[in-house]
Amino acid sequence: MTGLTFELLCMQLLTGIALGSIYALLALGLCLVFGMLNVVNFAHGAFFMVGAFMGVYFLGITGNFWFSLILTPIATGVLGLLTERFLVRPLYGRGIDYPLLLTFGLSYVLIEAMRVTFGIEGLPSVTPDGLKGTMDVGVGFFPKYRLFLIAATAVIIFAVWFFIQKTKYGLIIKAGAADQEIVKVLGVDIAKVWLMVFGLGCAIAGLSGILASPTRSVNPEMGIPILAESFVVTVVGGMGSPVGAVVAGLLVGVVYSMTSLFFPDLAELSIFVLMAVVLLIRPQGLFGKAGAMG
Amino acid sequence: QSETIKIGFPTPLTGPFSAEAQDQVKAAELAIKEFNDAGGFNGRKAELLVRDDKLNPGEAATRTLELIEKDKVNYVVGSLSAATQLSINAVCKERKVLFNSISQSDAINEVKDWSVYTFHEALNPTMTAGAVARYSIPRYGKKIVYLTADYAYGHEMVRAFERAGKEMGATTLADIRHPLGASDYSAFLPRIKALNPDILVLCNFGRDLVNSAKQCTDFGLKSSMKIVTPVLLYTARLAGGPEAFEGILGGTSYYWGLEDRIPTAKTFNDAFRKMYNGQVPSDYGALGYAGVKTVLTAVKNAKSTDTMKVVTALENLKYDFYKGPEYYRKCDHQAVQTVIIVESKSKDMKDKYDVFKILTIEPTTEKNMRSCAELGHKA
Amino acid sequence: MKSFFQLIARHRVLASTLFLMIFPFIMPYEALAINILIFGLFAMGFNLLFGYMGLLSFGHAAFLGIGSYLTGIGIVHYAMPWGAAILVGVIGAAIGGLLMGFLAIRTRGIYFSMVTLALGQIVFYGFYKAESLTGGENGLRGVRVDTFNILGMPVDFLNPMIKYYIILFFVVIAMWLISRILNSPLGAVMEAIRENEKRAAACGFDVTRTKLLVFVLSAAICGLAGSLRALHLSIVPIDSLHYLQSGQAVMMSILGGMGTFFGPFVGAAVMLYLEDVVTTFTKHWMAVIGLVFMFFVLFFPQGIWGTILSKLNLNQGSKS
Amino acid sequence: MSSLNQTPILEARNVSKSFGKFKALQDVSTTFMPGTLTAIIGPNGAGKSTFFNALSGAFPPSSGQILFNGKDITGMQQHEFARIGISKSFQITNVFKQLTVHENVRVAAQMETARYNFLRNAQSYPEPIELADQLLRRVNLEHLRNKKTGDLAHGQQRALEIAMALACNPSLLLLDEPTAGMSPEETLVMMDLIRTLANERTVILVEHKMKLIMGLCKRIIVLHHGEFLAEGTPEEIQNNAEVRRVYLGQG
Amino acid sequence: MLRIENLNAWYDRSHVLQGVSLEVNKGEIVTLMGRNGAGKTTTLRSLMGLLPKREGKTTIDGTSFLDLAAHERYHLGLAYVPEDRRIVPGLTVKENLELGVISKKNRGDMSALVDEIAETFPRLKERLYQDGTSMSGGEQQMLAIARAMIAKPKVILLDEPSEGIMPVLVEEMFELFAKLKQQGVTILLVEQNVQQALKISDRAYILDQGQIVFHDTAQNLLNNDEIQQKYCAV
Ligand SMILES: Nc1ncnc2c1ncn2[C@@H]1O[C@H](COP(=O)(O)OP(=O)(O)OP(=O)(O)O)[C@@H](O)[C@H]1O
Ligand SMILES: Nc1ncnc2c1ncn2[C@@H]1O[C@H](COP(=O)(O)OP(=O)(O)OP(=O)(O)O)[C@@H](O)[C@H]1O
Ligand SMILES: CC(C)C[C@H](N)C(=O)O
Ligand SMILES: [Mg+2]
Ligand SMILES: [Mg+2]
Repeated sequence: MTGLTFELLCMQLLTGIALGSIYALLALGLCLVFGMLNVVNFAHGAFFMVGAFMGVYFLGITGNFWFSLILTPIATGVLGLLTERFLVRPLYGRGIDYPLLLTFGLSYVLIEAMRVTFGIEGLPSVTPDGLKGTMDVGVGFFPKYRLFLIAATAVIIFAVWFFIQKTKYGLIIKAGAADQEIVKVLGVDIAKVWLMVFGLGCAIAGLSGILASPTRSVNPEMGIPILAESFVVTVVGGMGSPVGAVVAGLLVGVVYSMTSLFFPDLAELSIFVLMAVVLLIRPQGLFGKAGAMG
Repeated sequence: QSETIKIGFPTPLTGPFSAEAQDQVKAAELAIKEFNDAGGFNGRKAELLVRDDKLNPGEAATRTLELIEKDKVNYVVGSLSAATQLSINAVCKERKVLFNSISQSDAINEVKDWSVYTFHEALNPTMTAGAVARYSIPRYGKKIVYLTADYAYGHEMVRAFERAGKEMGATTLADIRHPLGASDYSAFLPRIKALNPDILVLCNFGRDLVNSAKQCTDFGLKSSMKIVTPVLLYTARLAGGPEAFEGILGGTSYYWGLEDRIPTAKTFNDAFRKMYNGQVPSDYGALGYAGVKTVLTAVKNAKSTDTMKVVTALENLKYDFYKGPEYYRKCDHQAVQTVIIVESKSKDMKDKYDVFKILTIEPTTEKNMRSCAELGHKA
Repeated sequence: MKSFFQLIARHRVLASTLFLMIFPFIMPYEALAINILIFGLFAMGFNLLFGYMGLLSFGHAAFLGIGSYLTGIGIVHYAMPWGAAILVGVIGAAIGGLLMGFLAIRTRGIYFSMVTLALGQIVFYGFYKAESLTGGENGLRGVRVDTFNILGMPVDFLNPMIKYYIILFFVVIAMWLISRILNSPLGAVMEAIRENEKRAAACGFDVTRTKLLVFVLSAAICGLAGSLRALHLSIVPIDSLHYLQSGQAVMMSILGGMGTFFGPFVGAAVMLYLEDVVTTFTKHWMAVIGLVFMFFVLFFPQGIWGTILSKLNLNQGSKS
Repeated sequence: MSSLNQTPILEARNVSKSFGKFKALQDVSTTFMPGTLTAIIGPNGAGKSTFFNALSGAFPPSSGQILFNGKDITGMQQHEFARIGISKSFQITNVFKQLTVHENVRVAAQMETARYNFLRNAQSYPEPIELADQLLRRVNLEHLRNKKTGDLAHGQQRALEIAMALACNPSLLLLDEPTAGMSPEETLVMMDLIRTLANERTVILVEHKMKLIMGLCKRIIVLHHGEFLAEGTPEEIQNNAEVRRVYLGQG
Repeated sequence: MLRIENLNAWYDRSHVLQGVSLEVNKGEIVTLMGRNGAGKTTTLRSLMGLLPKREGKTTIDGTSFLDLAAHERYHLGLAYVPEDRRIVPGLTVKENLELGVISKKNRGDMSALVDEIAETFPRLKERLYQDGTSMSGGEQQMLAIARAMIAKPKVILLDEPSEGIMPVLVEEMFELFAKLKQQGVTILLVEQNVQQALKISDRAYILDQGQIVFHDTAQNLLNNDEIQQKYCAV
């Protein structure tokens, strides 16, 4: 390839990281819910989409991106709580397939709900003032908003990591994921924990939605392709491993970006190839524990 | 006999092109209404049987089979993607049912897919992309980069743009193919920037176009190159917003703003506004109108609903329904028509519908199309 | 009443066949009935692996697609007779299953699903890129079979009713095969492995080989469904290979009742019929379908067929 | 021991097994003669189950060899062990919970006759069915024949575990704490069963119930910290000071 | 302290416990014995609130708890050691221990608690950072008991704690139970190791087919030849 320069490579890497941030965030929420509840949330992409719509909508009302950044995860989080309480809860103990089908159905309903509420074309989204335009990062000009995206993701990921590793809830979550009965017997109201985890997962999905919205078109179907991609990320990282989700998110972002540079038309395929290769070498994903999740 | 004339209308009411598709249905209903209000054909009214093909060729084929086998439709009009129109065409061809396609594709003109029952009311990439090339290369420069959706329709646009560009001495720096339906294009942009072309051609469509245009804007590409796109959709522009599309120019088959220059456009728009309280038709919507209207007009001209007679009547039809004079070329049944070059506005907009500035209208000419021989047809 | 159902359960292939003979008369149009046949078969083939071996594959669209494309390519590019074309499709799918299975069965659980998804996508791109053979995104057109020669007798394949019964013939053969497999010793081993791999190995069963064998059988059946679909639609859309298509098989199996013989078929029928009907009168069909799914999951956890069976107390050993 | 000129049915040569840095088994060598009944005892975590797992093919040893009838079988896969006639019951119950009791044993029993045939009806093979019924009678589970295994009480599952291990008609049977969780009454029944089994085939068992072992076997092997500690007749073992200290206690 | 009156319990449609009544006084060790499938585990599980359908009356210190959820019963001071141990896979020994007190408001210093436990089970302290489920069967049993005791419950329900434990340790364990008893802990013990269990118990019940068929003091039971013959041989 001609014109391959160091600057270009660096830009490409940075682009990959920005892209990977969204993947990492989405995968984090997905993996939290899967790891704890053993629920493959097929509506995760839909929550992402709802988050994007809410984000644009709240932005419209409040006129302030930052308010909207706070309101949106609350809204999708509450939606998540309701979902867990009334739809997912009756299914616990029935294996992995039923919640999958249920959340699949839910995703259809959410998509349709947004279509009816906001129209089928979707909403135009705008980059918040202050974060418009590009910035010189030494190797070239990079959109300010994407730099913000990287930073915001880092903060969120740190917060979640802290929650899981450094608080007792992390241990409860891990134990509850493996054996709910014993956790109950040890005095934990596991139902409440599940509720919170599901809500948290959906809040993070919504947050990724609003964070991603200025970079792409906001439309009812936007959650569908990204869902597949976040599954890939979760699996490459190792199901149920938050660290894995983050590392794999960035990895997938960078692989996508680098493939785009050299073999652009294979970019999409590259992440699936990456996943196949990782799993064939390490069947439990990069950070998954061998033997866990039979 | 007072049996209704049934027109099957498969189109993707749901999915990424649903906005365009629903507009197509509205406009097609207008054509039906006009036909019926005018007394129909020998007292026979027309009826539109709309089916959601979900933008899925398999579904489209099944739905078309349903329309033909169960509903016994007389003709089929519709579709909104190359793949579905080709699948509908394949089914219609096999069952010898007339199909007027209202979505862009080059393949459908070629002899392999074409049949005498195939009509193509929409533009095709050769015409649209060619027109955009002819407009922009002399004005903005000869070094071209393409960002192309990696599928037949994307490739066809590139081919047409290059073909027109070659005559003007344009060179291709790169043709970067992105996966269809990608939501992030940022990974392609640093390289495009480094290539520093005069023109960046976005050979994609719908949401891919919205996303790529938006991200090009974010990455500051517009400051160093002109961004053009063969198909600049009215609906995509509405969904993407003025910021993302600012300064982007492209081709289209119709824009309601034509009404200042073309009387039939005014008549059409007014009828549409009246029926749908003040809304204006979109480009693809308008095609729904034209697609149905030509077929029904041909029925009247042929004085028969017999398929072969209607085919002949269509071949001989010269019409001006909404955008100036048109006719179907004999060899491939391609509608010969104008291409409108528009640029997206970001200021001085009168209302929310006022999104484009018409730069020029490329007149109807067969010269700009691929020749019948090239397509494999005899005459 | 109950003994009547037990009779049906005992002769499940015969019963299904009789039912499917009259099926087109209760469907709104034949193309839909044929679609249901084809997807019912697809889901049944998938269920062999999912319901009976506990392996949730998200890559089965690959076999549907390989079957379709090879049959289509055989007819379009090599002017094969239909019989040969179907054979090529089925064998191709089986070989595809062998390769994919060989790689995928090293992983377990959700990882297995994801590897199959990834491998399925690789197959997708392979066919997508081989544009000259497959037509790429535009799909393969012109898979035309106007007349079928059955024992020297030409029949009009364009006649929807005739087409239905010809396709039914193949579906019945496949159903018979599936039924045999499930009743056989291999069927018992499959369930044992689903329950407890470690124990099954300790009982002397080669877990890897069994999984692979079933994977291949399942792929071949899905390939047959694909071949038939190519003949039915006369086109091969690229979506046949897409993972969303694999997802459909999953949904159909669960909706109908995974691990039951006829459940996936019921799932396919309900889903396609519903989609067809609902789409015709509202463009908000997705919401309706979504709600129906949720309803069934919440209130009919064993799937439609599974629930019927357990209401009738017929599902001992989940064999119907 | 008495039959000096016979080849041992099973021989372990310097078998070791490590998990990471931890050495669960170190250089264990011993032989088992055909038709004998041997018990392995040792403190919790001594490596008994690990030794069993290596002998039955659940995982290969880290180093060392295992010979079966004089043939090296180290590194063979689990299912091959079962086919050549080595069968094991699990310490932690490990059955097919969704299948019925009878199906559990039948599946295990079909290994010999009808492994992968996929075109004949399973009901057309009478042998596995009959064998399964016979084994269920032997372990007193015939009244639960058609119950779902997951619904059985713990002790009943333990009995099923043994029946399944017997189903593939092994010449060498490894029983990992067969009577754990059984009531005294049932333990007695199980003891009788093991005694008759030992007449037909070679049996090695791990047990913590000393009284049971004493009355049952002639030879006992003691493992401790993954190593061979002692070997001998029940009396010898009971009087071994070291064994008393680490394992038996004074009682 | 713990009182059960006419307890009935079901798995799906099968009526497993059919009117069980028993009582454990403060500071007592009571053994519940019976053949396999008699319903011993079921009794403990319904006491812990793990059975979907149950009827009757259960009280602890006079507080009725039949309608409480499992986790609420823990906070009433009930602790349970299940028969299959239920060590949480993927967690280390230490984390498994920590789970024992995780839901307590003021759970105190973990390392002090661990040290306390280590006095009884030194093996656990050696293996604090090993994955709990990779330990040997006996080690897992110790861990399960330790995990239940770490919360200092009022009543411990033990389901066959000696299963798979080596003889020396079994003795020690029973001594430990005796010691706990002296500290005022109340124990309901399900055991197959009847001889030893009875030695430390105050009273015992015999359960058969979901009903209490016999009840006496441990001493009397040890001396009752008929019962000995029937339930306590080996
Ligand atoms: N997969 C593993 N990873 C790490 N350590 C292990 C693993 N499996 C076993 N061990 C360790 O190896 C030692 C021996 O375990 P093994 O199960 O063989 O003991 P055992 O003699 O059967 O004891 P018990 O009588 O309690 O069943 C134990 O200390 C155990 O913790
Ligand atoms: N999950 C279940 N579903 C249905 N029935 C069950 C279930 N668990 C146990 N049972 C039945 O309930 C009865 C009592 O079982 P339980 O486990 O309480 O016995 P147990 O006295 O603890 O026996 P063991 O000494 O073998 O542990 C048994 O007949 C058993 O088959
Ligand atoms: C409406 C058309 C411009 C769409 C295009 N033919 C496609 O296949 O996507
Ligand atoms: Mg052991
Ligand atoms: Mg029990």
